[in-house]
Amino acid sequence: MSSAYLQFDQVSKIFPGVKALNGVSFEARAGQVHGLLGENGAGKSTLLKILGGQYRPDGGRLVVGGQERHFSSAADAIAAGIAVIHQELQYVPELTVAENVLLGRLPQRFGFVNKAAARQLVRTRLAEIGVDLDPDARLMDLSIAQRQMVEICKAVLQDAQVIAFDEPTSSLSHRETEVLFKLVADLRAQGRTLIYISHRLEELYTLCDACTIFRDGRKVATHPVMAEVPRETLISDMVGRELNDIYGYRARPLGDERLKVTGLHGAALREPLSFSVRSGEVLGFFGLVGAGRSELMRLLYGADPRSQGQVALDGQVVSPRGPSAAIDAGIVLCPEDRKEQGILAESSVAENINISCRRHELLGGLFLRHRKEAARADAFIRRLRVKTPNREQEIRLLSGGNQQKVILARWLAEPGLKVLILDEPTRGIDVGAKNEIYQIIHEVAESGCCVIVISSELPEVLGISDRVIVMREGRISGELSRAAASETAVLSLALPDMQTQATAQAITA
Amino acid sequence: MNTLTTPSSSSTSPSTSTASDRPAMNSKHRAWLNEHSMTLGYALLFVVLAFSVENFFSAANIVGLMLSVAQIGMVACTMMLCLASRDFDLSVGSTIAFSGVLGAIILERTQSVGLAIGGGLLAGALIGAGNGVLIAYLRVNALIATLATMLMVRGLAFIVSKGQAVGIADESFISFGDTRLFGLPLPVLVAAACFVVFGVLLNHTVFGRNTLAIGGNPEAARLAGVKVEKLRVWIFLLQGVVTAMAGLILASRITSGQPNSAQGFELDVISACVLGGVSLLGGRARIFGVLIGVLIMGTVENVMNLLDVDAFYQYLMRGLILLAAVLLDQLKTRGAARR
Amino acid sequence: MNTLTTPSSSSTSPSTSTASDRPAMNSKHRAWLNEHSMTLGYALLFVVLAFSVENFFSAANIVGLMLSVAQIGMVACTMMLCLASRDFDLSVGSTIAFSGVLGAIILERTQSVGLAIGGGLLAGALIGAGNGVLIAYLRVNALIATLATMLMVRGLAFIVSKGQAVGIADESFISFGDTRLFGLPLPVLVAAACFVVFGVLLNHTVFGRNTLAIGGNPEAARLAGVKVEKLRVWIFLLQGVVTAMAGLILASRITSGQPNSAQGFELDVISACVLGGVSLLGGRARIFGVLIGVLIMGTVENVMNLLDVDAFYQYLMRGLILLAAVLLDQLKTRGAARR
Amino acid sequence: ADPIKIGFLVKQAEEPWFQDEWRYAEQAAKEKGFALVKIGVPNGEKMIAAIDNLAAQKAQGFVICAPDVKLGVAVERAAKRNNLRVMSVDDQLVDGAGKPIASIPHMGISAYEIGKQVGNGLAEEIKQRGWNMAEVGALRMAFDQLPTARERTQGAVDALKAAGFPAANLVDAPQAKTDTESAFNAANIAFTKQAKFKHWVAFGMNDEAVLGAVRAAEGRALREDAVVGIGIGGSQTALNEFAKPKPTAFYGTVLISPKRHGYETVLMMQQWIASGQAPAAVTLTTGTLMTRRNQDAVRKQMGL
Ligand SMILES: Nc1ncnc2c1ncn2[C@@H]1O[C@H](COP(=O)(O)OP(=O)(O)OP(=O)(O)O)[C@@H](O)[C@H]1O
Ligand SMILES: Nc1ncnc2c1ncn2[C@@H]1O[C@H](COP(=O)(O)OP(=O)(O)OP(=O)(O)O)[C@@H](O)[C@H]1O
Ligand SMILES: O[C@@H]1[C@@H](O)[C@@H](O)CO[C@H]1O
Ligand SMILES: [Mg+2]
Ligand SMILES: [Mg+2]
Repeated sequence: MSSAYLQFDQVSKIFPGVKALNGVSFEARAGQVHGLLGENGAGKSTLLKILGGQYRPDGGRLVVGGQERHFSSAADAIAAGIAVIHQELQYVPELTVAENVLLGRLPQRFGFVNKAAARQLVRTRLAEIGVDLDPDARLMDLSIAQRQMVEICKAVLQDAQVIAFDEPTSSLSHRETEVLFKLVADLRAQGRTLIYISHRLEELYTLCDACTIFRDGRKVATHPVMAEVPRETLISDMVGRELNDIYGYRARPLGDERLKVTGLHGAALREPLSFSVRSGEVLGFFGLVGAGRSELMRLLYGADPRSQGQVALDGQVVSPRGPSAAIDAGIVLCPEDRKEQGILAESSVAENINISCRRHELLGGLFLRHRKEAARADAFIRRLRVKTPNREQEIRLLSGGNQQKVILARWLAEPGLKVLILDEPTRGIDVGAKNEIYQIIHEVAESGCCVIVISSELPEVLGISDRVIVMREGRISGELSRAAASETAVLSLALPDMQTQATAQAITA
Repeated sequence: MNTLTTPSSSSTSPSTSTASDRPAMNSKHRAWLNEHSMTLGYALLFVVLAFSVENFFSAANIVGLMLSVAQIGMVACTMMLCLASRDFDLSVGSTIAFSGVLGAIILERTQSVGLAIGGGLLAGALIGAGNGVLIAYLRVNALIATLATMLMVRGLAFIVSKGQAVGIADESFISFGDTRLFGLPLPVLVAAACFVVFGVLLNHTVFGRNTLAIGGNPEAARLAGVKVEKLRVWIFLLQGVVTAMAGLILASRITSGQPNSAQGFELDVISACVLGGVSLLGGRARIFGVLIGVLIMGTVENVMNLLDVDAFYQYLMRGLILLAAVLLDQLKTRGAARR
Repeated sequence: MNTLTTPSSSSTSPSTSTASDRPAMNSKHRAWLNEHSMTLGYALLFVVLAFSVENFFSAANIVGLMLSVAQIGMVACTMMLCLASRDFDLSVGSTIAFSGVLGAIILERTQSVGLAIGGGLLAGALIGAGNGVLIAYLRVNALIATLATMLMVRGLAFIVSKGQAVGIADESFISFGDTRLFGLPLPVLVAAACFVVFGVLLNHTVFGRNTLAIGGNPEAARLAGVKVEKLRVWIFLLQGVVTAMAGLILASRITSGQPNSAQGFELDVISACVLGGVSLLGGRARIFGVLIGVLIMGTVENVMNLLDVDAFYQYLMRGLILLAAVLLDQLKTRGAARR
Repeated sequence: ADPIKIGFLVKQAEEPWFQDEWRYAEQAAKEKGFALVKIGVPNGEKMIAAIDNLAAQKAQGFVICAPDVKLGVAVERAAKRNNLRVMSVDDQLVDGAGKPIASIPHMGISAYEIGKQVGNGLAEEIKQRGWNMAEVGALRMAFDQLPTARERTQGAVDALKAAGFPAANLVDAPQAKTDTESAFNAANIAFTKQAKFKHWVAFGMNDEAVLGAVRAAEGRALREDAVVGIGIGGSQTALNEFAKPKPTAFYGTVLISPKRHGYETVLMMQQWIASGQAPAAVTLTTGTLMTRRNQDAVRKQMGL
């Protein structure tokens, strides 16, 4: 086997109020995929930002290919053969796929961009790695998944020796994930040094040769042979406690039909859609990327204009005309894209939690109750184990997963809840917190609410739902009870018609 | 209704926020410095000037200084909200002129101070609401929309006054500009009241918080139930009313409604806000910063006049001092910056 | 060399982009409309005016119109870059005045046209680079930084000229302002050249694409290895040089360097850009749009004078037409917008 | 007693005219040994602030050219409040109803009168050249937003009419701003509209406006033999034109003496403060038409 190509030696990074990395050392070998795991806020992304030249470490050394390196900018890291795919996607929405992929190194002649060459280059290389994207499409016109794929291609096409992936699959679904896995395997075969961060253990087992586990900015353990590490060890290393059944599903008696959606139609759907949810029910929505799940829920929530259809709650037509009307009716939606639709980046953690639910407790309908708000914020920070120095920290300074927790808290804090819609709620969230969120989902359901969970993680959908609706290309392609919802059954409903059952089985296997 | 609002006790597991104490202290200090550096800077400047510039630290001069920034101060309060919500308003200068002219004309025709003030404020409200509707509902770019209103309102001011200053004879109206209470002229007290009211509005009400929210991320705010469009209209409407009030006060101080007054006023107000740390990209505003920004602007001018600085060199000095102020502010945030 | 060059078989599975063809067609149409609606609108306006306004469609008037927007046009080209990179420049008006004055003074002292032009351009370059350094490296807010330079440079213009217009006697320098080539005055040709050069720069060079990138997402650009700070300085430097050129041309047209010329010029230029679809939030710019924006501004003024519109009503009309232009533009993007 | 300190407030500090006024006032201050404070007051608000500021620095009186004559009452009140003596220069202050304020002494010439001198100068030159008035267009460079600008041009119009100039031949060219380029653009359009005139006369609020008209005329091959422009101010802008090797259509400018206005007003004020002797209620000065030919003589006569 090759020797360690990349070495972190006692690397530390301190932010105001947070010791993000505290003397971390480990090595990654060429021709291997080295997994990084750890709770939200454990310091994984910070490490990659140091590797990518975005941050300078406050202590320690970085050795690449036997040479000690000190990067003062991202450009330095790129020059040293390092490519990083960051957790927060970093693309230019107004530029095309080709321009984004080649940003910083557009092919040129006397300063002029050789557009044809750029387009051609990107088209062929994308085809080679099996990604089907139009090089001329602008990023702003693509779905998040597609943007994520562009980011991946940008890094991969740098032909760097070291490639680091920070939760690349968090916004991908099966199709792209499959492409990505193939890509990672190919890169490994070429002898590249790969670092791979994910909260999905299955994924890590599939891809990684070795792994290092972080907790609170420290390295807890390095396991040189991934396959030999039991799942329980990983979890307890990471969370500091045992977790048996992370879904913690509890059967519960379902009440009457509470939410009824009839003939809802809007821009991204192919036909009017109808479904209903019973009181106390957790309804899972599964589908491939672009299947229209988010779109459907946005129509329900009034976030996008609907062309027809109605929404009834407890037998009364509510059909909200906008999010604020929906919230007043007791319907809330936790959106899928936390950066664009979720966080108020400049505001504090407390503010992000209280923004909506505070309206129930105002003095004279106008003035805030600071103490109540602070108490609520602190309670959720504790309960969801949000890693933040205090509730006044700006949310943008939190790690990705912790931001997600804060946004979830915003909706869980809602007192008049009747329908809770969660769009990819556990995206980027660690196992421990996932478990906590599933607990809350069950609690909410037990209190008589309807819970709708959109997820692209099949095990998750199957693990927590009483019933699963599967969507495909803007239509509902099927509905399965918990008992009937096997992976194969769900996938065969989700995949395009021409795909055979066999493919579904192949993926599941 | 459910247990969610009172988080369960199971969650008390020994805290995830493990930050050691030292850096936390550090960050508190830094945050404090961050919050107050401008104020400290201004205080320092003030002390230095008090000792070095003759006549600066006298009751008469300080009152004069405050009076000179009273209008800017009032409008800066609402401009702060406007910028905080990621908007922009170029029409305030024209609105000042128009409301002053209109008030003077109404006063001339009806002899009623009440009608004059009411008319002026109503005009301001309509202009503001118009801006708001254009920007929030018709989605016109704020720069262009308020540039258009700026032109139109200025035109109206000229048209209704036939381009002439409209004299004001009413004693009670005029006296508003120079009556003193507790030694302070009324305009200064009104400006102070604005700072208090809008400070409370920004920090202690839903209105203020939602304003920051739509400035920080309009889409997220909308999905969180904020009625973005309505709020925007309200912000502009408020801005219009306060600006009209400033216009009426100015008219009373200069005993006439002047259709060409307050040209370039918008830039002064926006600059004061930005100097006070309000972000043009929205989502960030501090009323105290705005107050300091306004005072800096006023002090610079005051001192240059006290020192009899040549008109041409005043340009140079004003530029230099602006730069010095932001650079100072920059210096201390340097460490705190991302890298 | 590796498997990457031999496409893996599994990857031929049909696409991650599931958008059907119909909407794609639709979106092409829409994009086209989006791209050209302003142009179509202007073309329509032009034809209507040509038929309805006497003297409008005459060679003399069209040339006059173009001449009246030549300076704005030149500077709008670089302002477009500046806005596209999410910056802002208020100092252009002062730079026009200063470079004109400086050029005139140098000419007076040395009688050398070359030195005068060189000196003016160099001054512009320095002012621009100064802005760039302040903003890119010292991270001063662009509004405040360029406001400060605006004041300082205006002050310098007054100081070096002692507040007086500086006469230009040199025939060859003056003739630049009114020489005609192919029936078009040189300033118009220079402006046209600017549009071509900066259009190419924006769309076909790495410089231009990186400019859009840092405006669209500075962090992404930096992470991709773009030298953001350096690029910013270059953009401002270019802006300074082009503005100085405009100032020299203006001086040659009015046969003197006037220290108080071009006040408020910055707002005109920025408005023309925004009207032409350049986003103040960066990342979006089209040279053609800017051209149309500049022409709209010039045409409105031209036509109002041709029609003898009263000065006071001109304000009203200018505002209304600005609004009409953006509302029209808004209407068609309505459907396309995400909302 | 405190040393004498006198303020000199002017509406457009950047204008050469006011720079000159200040310079001569400074000269007087130096000669007589009192302090002079010069402040630019571009608008009413700044004007009030400046008066307060003067009081704060213990001045005893000030001379002012206010941004608008209707600010008279405001000036009067601010002066009274601060216990300052005040006299006006250049533009006479009026009250809300438009009547001159008696309690404020004045030295100057009315804007309308300057304008009339321009008009008379133009009429005279038309006669000199033997032009047929029916073939002459009169270009009024208009900036009616500014009261003085309107009054000046109105004076010129009235004088031309009085000399028999046909009202129908008056052409307005509204400037968007007060600079030369705006004047150029406005004049250009006016020439386009009114191609029928063989000859032109041009006037405006200042030298810059007329210069714009002259340059625009040259662009249409209308030169010094076909156009007569007379400006106001006698600024460097005008002198530059006169200094050109060949005469241009910038025929002349009405010069008023900044020396008298600057020097004499502060002296009057000093007298007032020192000995309580108030200046005459109104002192009128006159303007003189200065042309290429008589420029040296006129400037000498004005003490420049
Ligand atoms: N710029 C910053 N300023 C202040 N604190 C920061 C900053 N960047 C990161 N942190 C803090 O450093 C810690 C580590 O963050 P990091 O993003 O590395 O976590 P992570 O392991 O990637 O978590 P996740 O799984 O949620 O992505 C967190 O507590 C985070 O809040
Ligand atoms: N920002 C966007 N711009 C253009 N089209 C979009 C955008 N977002 C989604 N779409 C399109 O809308 C349709 C439905 O997307 P939607 O996001 O609702 O799917 P989804 O099932 O929720 O998938 P995902 O897992 O990506 O959230 C798809 O055709 C998708 O390509
Ligand atoms: O403003 C003018 C000034 O320019 C000078 O011409 C004298 O009179 C004043 O009214
Ligand atoms: Mg992370
Ligand atoms: Mg979705």
